[in-house]
Amino acid sequence: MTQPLNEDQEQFRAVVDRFLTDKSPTTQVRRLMETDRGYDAGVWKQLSQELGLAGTHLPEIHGGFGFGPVELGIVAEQMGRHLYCGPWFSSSVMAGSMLMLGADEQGRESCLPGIASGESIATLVLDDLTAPARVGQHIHADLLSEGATLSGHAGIVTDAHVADLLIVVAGTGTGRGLFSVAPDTAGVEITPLQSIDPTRKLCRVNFEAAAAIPLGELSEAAMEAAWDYMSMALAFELIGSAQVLFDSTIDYMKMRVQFGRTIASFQALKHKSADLLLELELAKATVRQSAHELANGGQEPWLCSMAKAMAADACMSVARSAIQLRGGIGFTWENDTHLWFKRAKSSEVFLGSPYEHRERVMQMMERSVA
Amino acid sequence: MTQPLNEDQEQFRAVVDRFLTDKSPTTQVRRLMETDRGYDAGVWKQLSQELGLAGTHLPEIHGGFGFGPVELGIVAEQMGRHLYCGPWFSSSVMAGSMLMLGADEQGRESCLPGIASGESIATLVLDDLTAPARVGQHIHADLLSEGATLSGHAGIVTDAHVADLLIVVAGTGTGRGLFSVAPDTAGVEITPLQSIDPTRKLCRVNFEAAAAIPLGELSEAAMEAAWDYMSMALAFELIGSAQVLFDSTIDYMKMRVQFGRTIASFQALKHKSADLLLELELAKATVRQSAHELANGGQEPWLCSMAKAMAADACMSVARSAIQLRGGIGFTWENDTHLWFKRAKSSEVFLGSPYEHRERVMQMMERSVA
Amino acid sequence: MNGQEREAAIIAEVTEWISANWNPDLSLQAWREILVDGGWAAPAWPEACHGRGYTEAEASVVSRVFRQHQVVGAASSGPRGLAAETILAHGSDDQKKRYLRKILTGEHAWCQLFSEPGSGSDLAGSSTKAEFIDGRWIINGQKVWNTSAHHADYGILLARSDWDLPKHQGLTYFLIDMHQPGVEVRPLRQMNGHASFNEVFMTDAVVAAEDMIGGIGNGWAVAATTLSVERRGFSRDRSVQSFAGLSGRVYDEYQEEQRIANEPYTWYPQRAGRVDLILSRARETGAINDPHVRQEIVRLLSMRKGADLAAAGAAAMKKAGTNEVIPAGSIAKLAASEIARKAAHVHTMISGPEAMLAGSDSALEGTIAEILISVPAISIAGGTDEIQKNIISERVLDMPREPRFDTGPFRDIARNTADT
Amino acid sequence: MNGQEREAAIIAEVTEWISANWNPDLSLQAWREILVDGGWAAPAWPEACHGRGYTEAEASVVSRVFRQHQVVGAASSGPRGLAAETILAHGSDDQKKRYLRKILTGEHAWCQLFSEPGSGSDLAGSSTKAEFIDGRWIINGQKVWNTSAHHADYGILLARSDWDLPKHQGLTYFLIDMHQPGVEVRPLRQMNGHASFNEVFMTDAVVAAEDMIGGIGNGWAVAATTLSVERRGFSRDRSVQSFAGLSGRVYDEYQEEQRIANEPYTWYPQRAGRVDLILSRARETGAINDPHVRQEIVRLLSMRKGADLAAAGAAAMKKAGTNEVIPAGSIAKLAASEIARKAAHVHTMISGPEAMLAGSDSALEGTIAEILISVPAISIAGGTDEIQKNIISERVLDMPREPRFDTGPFRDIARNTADT
Repeated sequence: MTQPLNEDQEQFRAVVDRFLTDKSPTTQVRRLMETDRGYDAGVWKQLSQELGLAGTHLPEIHGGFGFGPVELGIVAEQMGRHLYCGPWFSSSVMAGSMLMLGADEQGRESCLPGIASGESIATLVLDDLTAPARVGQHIHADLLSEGATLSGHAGIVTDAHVADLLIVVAGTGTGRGLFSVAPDTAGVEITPLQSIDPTRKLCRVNFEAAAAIPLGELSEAAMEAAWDYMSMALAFELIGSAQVLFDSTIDYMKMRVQFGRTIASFQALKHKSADLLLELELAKATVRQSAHELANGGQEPWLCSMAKAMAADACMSVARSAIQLRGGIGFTWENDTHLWFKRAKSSEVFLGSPYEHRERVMQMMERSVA
Repeated sequence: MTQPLNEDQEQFRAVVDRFLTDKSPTTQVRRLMETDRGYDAGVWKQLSQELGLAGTHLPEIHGGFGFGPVELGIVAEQMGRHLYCGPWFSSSVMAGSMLMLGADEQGRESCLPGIASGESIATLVLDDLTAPARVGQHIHADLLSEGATLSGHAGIVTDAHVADLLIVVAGTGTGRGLFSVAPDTAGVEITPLQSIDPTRKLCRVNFEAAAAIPLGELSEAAMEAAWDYMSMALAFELIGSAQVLFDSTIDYMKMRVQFGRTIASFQALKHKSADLLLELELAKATVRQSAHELANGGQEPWLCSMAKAMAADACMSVARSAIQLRGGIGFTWENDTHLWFKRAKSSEVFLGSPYEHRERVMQMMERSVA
Repeated sequence: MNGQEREAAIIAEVTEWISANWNPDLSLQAWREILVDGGWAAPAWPEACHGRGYTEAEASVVSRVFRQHQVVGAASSGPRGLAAETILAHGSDDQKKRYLRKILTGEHAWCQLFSEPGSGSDLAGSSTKAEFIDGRWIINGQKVWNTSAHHADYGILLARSDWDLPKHQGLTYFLIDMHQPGVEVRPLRQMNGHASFNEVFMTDAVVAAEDMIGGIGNGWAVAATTLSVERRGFSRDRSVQSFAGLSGRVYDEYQEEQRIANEPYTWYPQRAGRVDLILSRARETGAINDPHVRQEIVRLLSMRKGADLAAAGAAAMKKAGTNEVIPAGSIAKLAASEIARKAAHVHTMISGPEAMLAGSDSALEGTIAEILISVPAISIAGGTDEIQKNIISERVLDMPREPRFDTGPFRDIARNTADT
Repeated sequence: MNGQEREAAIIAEVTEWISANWNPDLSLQAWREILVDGGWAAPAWPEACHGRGYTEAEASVVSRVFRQHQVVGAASSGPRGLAAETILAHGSDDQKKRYLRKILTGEHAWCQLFSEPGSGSDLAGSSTKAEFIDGRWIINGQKVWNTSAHHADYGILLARSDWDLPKHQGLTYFLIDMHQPGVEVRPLRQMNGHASFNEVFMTDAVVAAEDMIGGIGNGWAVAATTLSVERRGFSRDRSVQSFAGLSGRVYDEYQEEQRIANEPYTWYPQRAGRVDLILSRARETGAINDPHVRQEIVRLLSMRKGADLAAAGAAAMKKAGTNEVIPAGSIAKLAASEIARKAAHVHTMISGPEAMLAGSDSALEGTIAEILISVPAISIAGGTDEIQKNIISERVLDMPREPRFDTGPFRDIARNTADT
């Protein structure tokens, strides 16, 4: 059963909300999304060092806060709410979770403290963004007596252009391994790409016999667990975005007058709003529960995938309606709605489309019966 | 481009409509659906002998009218409109089309005249009702020096309990063949089944080395063509049903008062009605065009399957709303809405669900490119 | 006494009383007379009305002890609970005295006479006539959707006593004796073949002056109590203790009472779509291997899971004392409609042509067929989806109410002429 | 003369005229002066207004001959056609004389100044002020969604001349000179990065008394003409002859004219969802082998096919003289919205993570990305889906109109205060 936040968690949420309200208003989002780097180093420093958000869920022994998925979700929800521009998701959620769950002791010790403190910005290089089982087919590792070299490419990697550290999943012939690579290593090529959502920067990453440090073999279980963490956090981002869009749209309808009455008084729009509320509430409940499931290792391991699929669908429904119900103004650049719409559209397919995640749910359900 | 009906066709439509308005009011439908046989022999005689509807699309040399798919569609649409209870679809559309398209000369000559005149009631025994490619795997024919024997079963056969003639598709080891069997032959067992739609009677048919007359090998092309004919006619039935439900629902809403105003004045119901109209109009246009496609052998052979899928979806949408928009009264036995709802539900999966037909469309499109 | 001590005291007292009084070989009626006399039939009711003035929490402790000892409780099935709570809230001392005890003992069954053919979503549009003539009320009109009316001894009735006042002000609430010549109950068959409801025709039916409740013209306020009790019931667990396999006259008679009470509801699981059967059916037919069907199944299971979690979340929030802004009932009801519709669609897809069959010739002995022709009810009964969406948009989202066309004297308001 | 003879006569006459006059080496302007003088620029217009009073059918014969001989016709791009038809229907002789010729020759470009930030769906709610002071109209207010306003010489303007009359009665229609200090045109960027529209700010802008059209307070009737011309245009083919590869000054200048005119519309194919690309994209990515994607593709193609056939059917019915009860435009527009949304969904599914990319880094040089962020426009521009559903339910299905809250003096009607 979904728990309401306890007092500490509520306070934590409020702190993050206040911080981002202050540091990530849409004026700032609009400024940063037009830049190449895409984030503000000062805000990143405050966020990671003053608030410790880069290490929310990372182990205390590696410099993190040692919080669990619930608190990670709290942060992610606010990130989606305020459309934070910066490497938080890439570094803390993706690279951080993968290291925490998949790296060997030495790998965790060498990489996580920097990530947790925010001093080192990392990103996770996955050569497939659709499903965990497909990762590791386009980047291959040659293991040497000491170290390894990586060859291959990843078509879409978030924030690689500002990363101090690339965490890479690569095929090893016998399985998959986790590796770290410094971006300035010979044989590493990072090419910024244009993205549909300018608040999340994307790159292509090529390796040509690039020297890498092995961080251990990556078990299927660890890969799946990391995918759950990332999916869950992305689902929280999505419901954060969806909620702010939903609320602002209802507010707009109550203010906007046509034909001598507020458009909120038109029954067709009232019913549409009720439909959206329903879809959003069901998604929110599932997303919140997925964090508890992940924290407690419950009976429904598929909840993270279910949550990502529902959150993406709900957020896209709300985003589409947020434009439609505003009419022409909602389609303008000047209006902020499109910022969230684009984040939603991009997040819909990032780390597995709803379709991929539903298929994953089914597979997990079948395994649990077998 | 869809043609409006010409004067002759319009007149034909009006004749059929008048006849069924007179002979198949819902009082009659309700009476017949409670009987075991399920139809009125006198009306069947008039329908087939006075109006010639049992042979609308069957060749003149075999006693039919020699009309094409467009006129067949006109009849079928009225059948769906008036929920005609009787073996018309089984005998004329299913057995008739299959014989016309798939039987050898002798088979056509021996079977079609009786079907076209309505003196002989036939039905088509298919051992699979999902897709033409799957038919013929559960009934097997052993070809003898003279004649053949059939063994196996068909789980659902319409109107077999009142048939004078069973037309059967059976596997022959090397392919498929068409056969005729008299229902009283030794080794034939016909078991009436309860159906969700009591206006369309269903049976199970078992063969145990039952003597059969071979009517020729059945080519894949003939099987596919017959499926197109049947699907198209069923699609016309469905839009006939959908239209009568749609119109009666709009009328009801204009009359029904709640909160001091007709419920037709509530914007949410107006918009819902517009949505339904759109879905229905698109389905109708496609169904009508599918008859022309079938008549003229055009460039879009998939239109019959597209039409069946769209008509079934549209009819179910309208039927669901026809109940919902009437409120409680729409769920009562006394109200006629459920009669069409059940026909729609049954027709949705009869001769291929929308899902099967969409897959068939895709396969046909792929073949047309290759 | 703190909470724990209080609970222990209650447990001790009720346990002692049970061991002194419980006898499964009595008749059900006789046992319940003892139960009422002992004050344990409805501990949350006031002491003046057979109760003990317990809080809901305290009363639930009593229920728990009863269950532990497998002791049969007061009669509670059907609309009698609605009648009891309404009488408790609005009834005169005389009415409480005359009706409440026999509700608890099960001697009297009740039915609810609110909906009319001409006023469904718009309950306050009732046009059943109540005229005060020669010191008694004469009732004329027709009611509909009256579950268990054919078993009922009394009905709670909403009727119009004044046609010149505005709609909500001209209604009066009555307790009506169902066993009289002016009241005719006819079963109303549904499209799925069941007849869970009745129509009730009242022709010069009589209600004594002392059976009006809440005052003339105050019917809508009284009905609001009944409706809120009904709504609370929607989210409650319908399951009652079956005492299956236990012997004793009380148990036997209780089970017969339950059987009759549950008769109208046998198809209710089907109208909700039977999501519980989806996976096993898909395995059975092999449809589970189809990638498209898999998508549809997970969509359905996701909605179901989300709705369960949202309901549990709302309950937890309420418990935690957070201000509840969501009318959980309306959202749960709307979700239930969508889930049921989706489930019917997925069941159809899974069954294929077999979905044409019904009854014993079809899958699961007709259960699947019954789903397909019962699901349309869920989005209508107990308030249509459209009404729920009005409630959600107006009460949760605070969007403007619909403009009103039914102000002024009821006589002048547009309404249904025939039984449209 | 029967129809065929009449057609042959027209063909002969126009062919002869072309061979005597057509010269691709003239300037575009010079050629069109000849064209107008010859009476062939707009043969369907009245003889008094540069035309020949031809029927639409006759005029289309002329067009055909022009196309056959690859002769450039009168200027027709952008909103100038709306202006011309409106002036023809409501203008004074003087207005026709001053404006129509230069519309045909292309010397003057026009724009439409109807929508306002505060009145979008509700065009008649215009609150741009028109005051008659010292013999001229002084205009103050803001317009929006003004395609090509930055190239326009004149605008057709709807403004409020009387605030004490009911909404539709206080409007007046004007022809306004865009080249004056009181008119400021600002490009309005859309979420897809294009700037197809403008905002137009009028601050004490001046309209001469003789540039009011249709009379004071008659603006809504005049605007209705403009809107019906616009609606007819929606179902018309946008494609114009390109004369690509032909040499000659007229051709060169014509192509430049077209380039500028089409600039705002480059993304229009994308906002419609590009159903034409679906199958090839699905083959490219291999998604076509996925059973679930196949279903979604066929659903989409079915909607597209149904909409095309329904439109063709409506046209055929009209031609056959059947009473057309269906406002084919509204249904086609609503279908277009659903198709575009569905197409965006299917394109997303086909592209997978690649849908995160844009511009030259993405599929088809950014076309797919442009679809995804342009589709939201189609269900808004030219009348929202919601407005179309009102039209369909009220005009086709004859359901009651919405209750009105905007009667009485305009001054007293609730309206948007800021630019909400």
